[in-house]
Amino acid sequence: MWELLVRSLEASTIFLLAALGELLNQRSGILNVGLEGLMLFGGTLAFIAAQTTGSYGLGFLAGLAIGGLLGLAHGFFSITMRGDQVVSGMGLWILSFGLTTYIGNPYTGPLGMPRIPSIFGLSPFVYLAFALVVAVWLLLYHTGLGLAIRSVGENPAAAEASGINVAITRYLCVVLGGMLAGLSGATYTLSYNPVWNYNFLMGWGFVSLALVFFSMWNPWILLVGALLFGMTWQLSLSPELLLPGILSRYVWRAVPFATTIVILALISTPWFRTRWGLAKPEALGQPYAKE
Amino acid sequence: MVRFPFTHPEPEEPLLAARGITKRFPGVLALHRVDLDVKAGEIHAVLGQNGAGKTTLMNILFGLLQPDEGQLYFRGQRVHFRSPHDALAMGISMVHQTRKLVSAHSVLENILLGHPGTRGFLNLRTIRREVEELCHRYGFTVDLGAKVWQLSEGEKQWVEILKALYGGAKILILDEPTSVLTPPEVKTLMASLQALVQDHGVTVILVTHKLPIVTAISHTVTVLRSGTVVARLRTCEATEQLLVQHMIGQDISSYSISDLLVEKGRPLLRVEHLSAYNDKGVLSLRGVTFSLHEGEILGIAGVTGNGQEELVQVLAGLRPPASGRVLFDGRDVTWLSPLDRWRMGIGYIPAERYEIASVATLTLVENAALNFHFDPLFSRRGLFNHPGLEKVTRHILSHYRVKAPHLYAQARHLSGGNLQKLIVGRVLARKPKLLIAHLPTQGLDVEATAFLRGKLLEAKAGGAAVLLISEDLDEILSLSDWVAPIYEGRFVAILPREGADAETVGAMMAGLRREEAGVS
Amino acid sequence: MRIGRYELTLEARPTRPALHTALTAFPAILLALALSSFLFLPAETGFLSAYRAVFSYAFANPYGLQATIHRAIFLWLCTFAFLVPMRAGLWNIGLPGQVYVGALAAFAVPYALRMSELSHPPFHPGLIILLMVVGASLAGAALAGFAGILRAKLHVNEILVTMMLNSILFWLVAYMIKEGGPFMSATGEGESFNLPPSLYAPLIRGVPFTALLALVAAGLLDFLFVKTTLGYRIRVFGLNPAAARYAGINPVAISLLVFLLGGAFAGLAGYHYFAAVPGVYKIPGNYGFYGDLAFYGIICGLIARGTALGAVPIALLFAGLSLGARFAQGQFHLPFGVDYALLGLLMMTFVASHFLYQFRIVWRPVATEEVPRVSAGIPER
Amino acid sequence: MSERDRSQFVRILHRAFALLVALVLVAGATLWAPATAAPQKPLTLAILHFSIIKGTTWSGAHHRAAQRIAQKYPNVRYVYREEVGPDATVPYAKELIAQGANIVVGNAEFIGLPLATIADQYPNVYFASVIASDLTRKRNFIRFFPRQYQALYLEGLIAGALTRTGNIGIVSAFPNVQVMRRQAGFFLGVQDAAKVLGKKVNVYVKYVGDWYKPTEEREVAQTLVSQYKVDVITQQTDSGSPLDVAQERKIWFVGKDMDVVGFYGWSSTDTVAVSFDTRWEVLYEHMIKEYLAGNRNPKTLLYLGLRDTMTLADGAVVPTVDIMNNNKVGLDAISPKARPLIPEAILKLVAQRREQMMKGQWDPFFEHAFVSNGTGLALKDTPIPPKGTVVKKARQMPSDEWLLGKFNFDLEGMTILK
Repeated sequence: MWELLVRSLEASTIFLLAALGELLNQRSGILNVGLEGLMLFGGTLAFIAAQTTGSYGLGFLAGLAIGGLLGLAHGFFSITMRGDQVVSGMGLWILSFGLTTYIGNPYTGPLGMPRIPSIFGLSPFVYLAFALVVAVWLLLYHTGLGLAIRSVGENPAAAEASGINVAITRYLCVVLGGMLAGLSGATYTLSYNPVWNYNFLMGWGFVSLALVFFSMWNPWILLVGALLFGMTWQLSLSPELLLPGILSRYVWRAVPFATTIVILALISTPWFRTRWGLAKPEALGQPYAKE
Repeated sequence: MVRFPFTHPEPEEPLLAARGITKRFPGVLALHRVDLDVKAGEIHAVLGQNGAGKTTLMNILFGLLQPDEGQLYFRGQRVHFRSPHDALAMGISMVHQTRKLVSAHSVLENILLGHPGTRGFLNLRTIRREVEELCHRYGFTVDLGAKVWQLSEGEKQWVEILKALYGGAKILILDEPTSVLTPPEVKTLMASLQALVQDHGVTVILVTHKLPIVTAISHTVTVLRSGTVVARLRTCEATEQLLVQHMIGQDISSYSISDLLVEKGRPLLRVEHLSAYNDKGVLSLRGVTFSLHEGEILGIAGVTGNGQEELVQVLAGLRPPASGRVLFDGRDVTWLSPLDRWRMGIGYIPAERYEIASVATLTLVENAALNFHFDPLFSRRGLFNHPGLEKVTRHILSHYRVKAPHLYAQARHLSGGNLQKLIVGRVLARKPKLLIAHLPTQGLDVEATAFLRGKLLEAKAGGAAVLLISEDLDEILSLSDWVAPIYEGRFVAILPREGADAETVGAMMAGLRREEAGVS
Repeated sequence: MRIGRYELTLEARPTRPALHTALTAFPAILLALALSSFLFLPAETGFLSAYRAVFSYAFANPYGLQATIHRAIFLWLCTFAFLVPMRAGLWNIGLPGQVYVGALAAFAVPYALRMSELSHPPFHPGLIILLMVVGASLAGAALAGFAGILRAKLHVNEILVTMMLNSILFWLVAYMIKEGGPFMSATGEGESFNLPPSLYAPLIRGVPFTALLALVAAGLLDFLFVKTTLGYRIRVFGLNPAAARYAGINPVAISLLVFLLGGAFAGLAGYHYFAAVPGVYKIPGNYGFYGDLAFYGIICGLIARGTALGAVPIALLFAGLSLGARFAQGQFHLPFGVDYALLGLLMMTFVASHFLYQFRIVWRPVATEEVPRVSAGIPER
Repeated sequence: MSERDRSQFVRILHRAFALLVALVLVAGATLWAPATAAPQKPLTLAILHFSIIKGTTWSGAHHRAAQRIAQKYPNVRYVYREEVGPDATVPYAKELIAQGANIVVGNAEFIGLPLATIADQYPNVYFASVIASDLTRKRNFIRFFPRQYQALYLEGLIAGALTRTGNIGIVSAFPNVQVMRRQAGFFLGVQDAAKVLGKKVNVYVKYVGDWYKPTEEREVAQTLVSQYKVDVITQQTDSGSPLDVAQERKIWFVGKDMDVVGFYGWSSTDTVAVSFDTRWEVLYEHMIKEYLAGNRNPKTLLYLGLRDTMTLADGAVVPTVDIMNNNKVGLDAISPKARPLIPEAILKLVAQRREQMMKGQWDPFFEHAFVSNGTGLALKDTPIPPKGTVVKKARQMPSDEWLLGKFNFDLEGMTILK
């Protein structure tokens, strides 16, 4: 059971890191539906860099860098060009899906490096992710920058009038968010599951995106959601540990995705939406032009 | 203490000056070589009609926009404002016409947003104490923990002024500060501004198109018309008449409205105890009851946000009512869809002409089709009758004096006035039995306003019942047969036009009850 | 951005003539092709001969052309499945899931009729094929409609729902064809049973009849958007949902309708690839690859900017490219995944061209500055 | 050229050089003879790989086999296409034939079977497809498979001796005839070792649901190690994940289909106790020889095992399947670290059984009875035999057709995790 818990926590870490980045993005009003693409690219480049150089540090650096770079690209399209953020996000996803398949293919297979040592039986990234939850919470609610980020996401015109540079604040968030997504991908391929395969995420990025909606843009609720999903994921892989012999393994595999839809639907009911509607950053997904 | 404005020693140079400011927007020359001088310790009014360029000029003074040509001087020094940040650093602060507050945040958070002292970690307790002190000094009372969306418009304005003062503002730009305030709130505001200038040495630039306010509190006035300065006066030397002449620049009697006498028809609309929730789930329309006859105009007067939006949306079928019912032509239409209402002859002109009443990237013909796509005259077996649509669009363009390059231009290339004419024309072309007109002339120039008001009267003459919702008391009083001041989701009264005067209706809009407003 | 005495700015284009729309598609495709030269650099021959190999196999080789057409039909249908909701401003990225469910529904018909056990079909085979086609469309429509109804009634993000449905359907297919699942082949190798030859889709000049369906659908779709009130309502809803509601257009009905229609096309695509393409006639073990392929429909729809007929040559080109690239890759011993890379490059250049289409870069000289004297006071009158 | 390609290339160079030296020393051209004596008629072997070559043990093994054939026969040209789907099988095949292909192979049944539909159109071409469980054949449509269960039996002996906890785990794809037949070979080996050593050994099978799902395979392997305490793990899937888990958890790994240490360098003999290699080239050579001999009626069912061999370009004689690890075969294939842990009795048994199978004197499926576990896969005409049913008595050889198409149950004593 302990093992199951450990694996659940480690799976949660992947969701959590990516979702935290997306949460930052969305708090600043930028919706990046290409989260999965950023994770794919971050994971792939981190894997390649680590395997060719033999250094985990360089691997993570590559993951962070490409994540930040793609975040920047999304920022350029959605902030400077004021384009449709969904178009740009979907573009990033398909771009990453296609290019990582090509770039990563020669590296298909296990990483073949000694494992990153665990701390008290848990991957160090579990602690990192938890620390980042606290950090993001402190940043958003207890710093001037956080107030600026939240304001830019709610009402960019008001923020601009208060002397805050909306574009720079948003760029900061998309780059930070992109780096966290890249880190999430890198953690996946270097620590959680150090083997490369094309499209290795199989929808985890989209689940993370959904998690941000569940969380009502609150890092603590996000943490709970991520833990829940990490657990669901692990159970769907080894259902026999709790419920032996019930349902086919293929049905179990679909459970995390079905759960996502059910929760998405639940939080969208009018009963729930009165609260949810208030939490959603008002300017989310809307391009902002000065006057 | 100084009692009269002009006992100030005449300063050598203006505190803030603009020279030769020119600003172009695609296709529009918004400002043309505008000069402005603001002296320390004065209330400087910038007067002009809608579209005269006042707000653009202020946005330039505040660094939100950069001029294409011209320079700004602060205490005689050349300055470049690349963003509001630079202006704020000079102690220039702006309270915008549209509230620049984050409604999801608390009052305190809004006040400290963008404050230079908020880098790094926030010490909310200290900041709170400071702001409370500030409130105390200026005699403001606001609940700092309240969320901004819970506040009234007047309170929001205080928050903005407070925010400016907390930011150390020495020059306060107020853009149309009274447009959404009730008359009593306007009075309080004016008193406070005078106190700020006299007791605390703040300089105020007041942008408005309301003459009484200019004459009541300003020291100096600059009049803008079509992007150029047409006059610079000391207020004490100016008369209202003179200012009007400068502001309008032409004789507007040609647009004056002749009252068309209409015989009262049969009852058409009956609304009973209608209530509705707003988007945030707050009951903001609370039991409205009235009836309307053919050939009548009911003017609903009120400051935006008192339930008018919800009322028109319920009547148009866009919002479900919380309770009550609507009878149209003797039929219960409370739960009918918008489409059915269009078909029954309810026409709706929404206040949001860009967001709701038109589609920017569609052609004029397709925009016209918004009100005709369901009409059997224009669609047969699901196919459009394109010649018919073109014909009706051409008709609207010519009869409603819409200036447009051609039928297939995109709607976004029309100016606000022309677009509104297209919308009104489109709705009226359906010959609706009931016309709901929500802020039909807001933000339009004098010519367009007069033209559209005339069209509303024509519709009434044609036997339509008209529900006119406006913030403009003049508009309400000059067009309506009945006047219903609305306050916090309730009609304070429904008065016949003869029994309604500006003062009474204004008081009722401010929430005074009938008796207090002097109506028996 | 300032460079010397000139200023470089981005400005929204004032007007966008229809010709631009068509023209911007070409640079995007050409640029993607040019960029993909890098993919061919490791080729043993020059990249020009690599291109020649790609195109000649895809379009000039009788065997390759046939496969290209089979794939193009699939992409056409997938493109329409994306394009119809796109015109209503909604994103249907559930193409793989709808393709799978269409295939499952198509195979459910012979399964329910016990075709694999009976020596003679109980009805005329044509009738059964018709049932399969209708079943596939209905199933695709139902699955997409589920996302549509959630979107319409509860405003649930359709991107997330359709993506989750992709994963769910992927495993549902596995359940159906493996380990004793109802559609398992007689030998249990993780594939569905083979269709009996009597149910092979009729071929018109060697091409499955689904080609005809897809081409007719393309014409009808453009007719729908240009000439009919329904198409108009879909477009208005896509461009401005608030205006659509104001104009009496039922948002629930439109959201549902576009997803139903889109899903039907994707379901049909599932029928086409698994039940009408010669050589397949079963749900193969690598059905996931065809799901990935369906994502090309998104690119085709976007590049064609919502016109169904415009998407026809584009999808044909991409079908050929993906097939030819796969073939050339084996010929020149290139790293695997050229067709996936092309997918990514096309998306990248599309997004770039999309923004160039909306904006233009403007050079403008910066006004020379002169500092006039500050005059004090109010001018005397 | 990637780093891995380069190292492989260097290895080939080294081997070529060593060969040259050997040649000079022996000074007898007898070893060289088979290669030079090969007929000069040109032939093109086309392989349609169902998956990608890189990183997968299945298509990778086929690819390597074809390269070795091309090495040995200068007149044989090898062409291939990757990740071919059933819709592309026929068009690709036709084009490759137009470009001169004489033997067209599908390396998985689902892409190989469509070849049967064009076999009659090209009477002078051999078509071939790997067998999964269907046995469709035509005059020029050959079906082939190696007797991997023989090597798996040897691996089972070693695994059974190595386990300390008495638990062995198999990360497996999903129940089908091929998987169950191979698992049976392995399980019989484990049981024999347990009997010799007088200990109790459990074999746990946990299915992933697909042949190639690196992520899920990893999770399944983790579960086997942590929940079922297995200390020897093997796989019936295609990715490197179970090996990775074994390395990480410091337990023994038993490989399949390819020498992962020797050819991929994915791990070391510290983790890989033993593996087996399938030399598809033996099967391919069989076809090539028949084709070159102009045989219009080739043998259409090839089921070759340890007994069947070929001589490679470097002169090594290799059987179709054999235990292999770090380029060593036979007892030497057992990891130097694992070998001291294995009782002498078992080592002897491994050597003896291998010898016997090479001579064709013994077969695990002949020796042992098949007793059903009551689990498996119900096929259309073949239900799963109830638990305890003796499907085949001991010392009887089942037919090749039965083994390839009907072996649909697990052997009694295996634990299938649902």
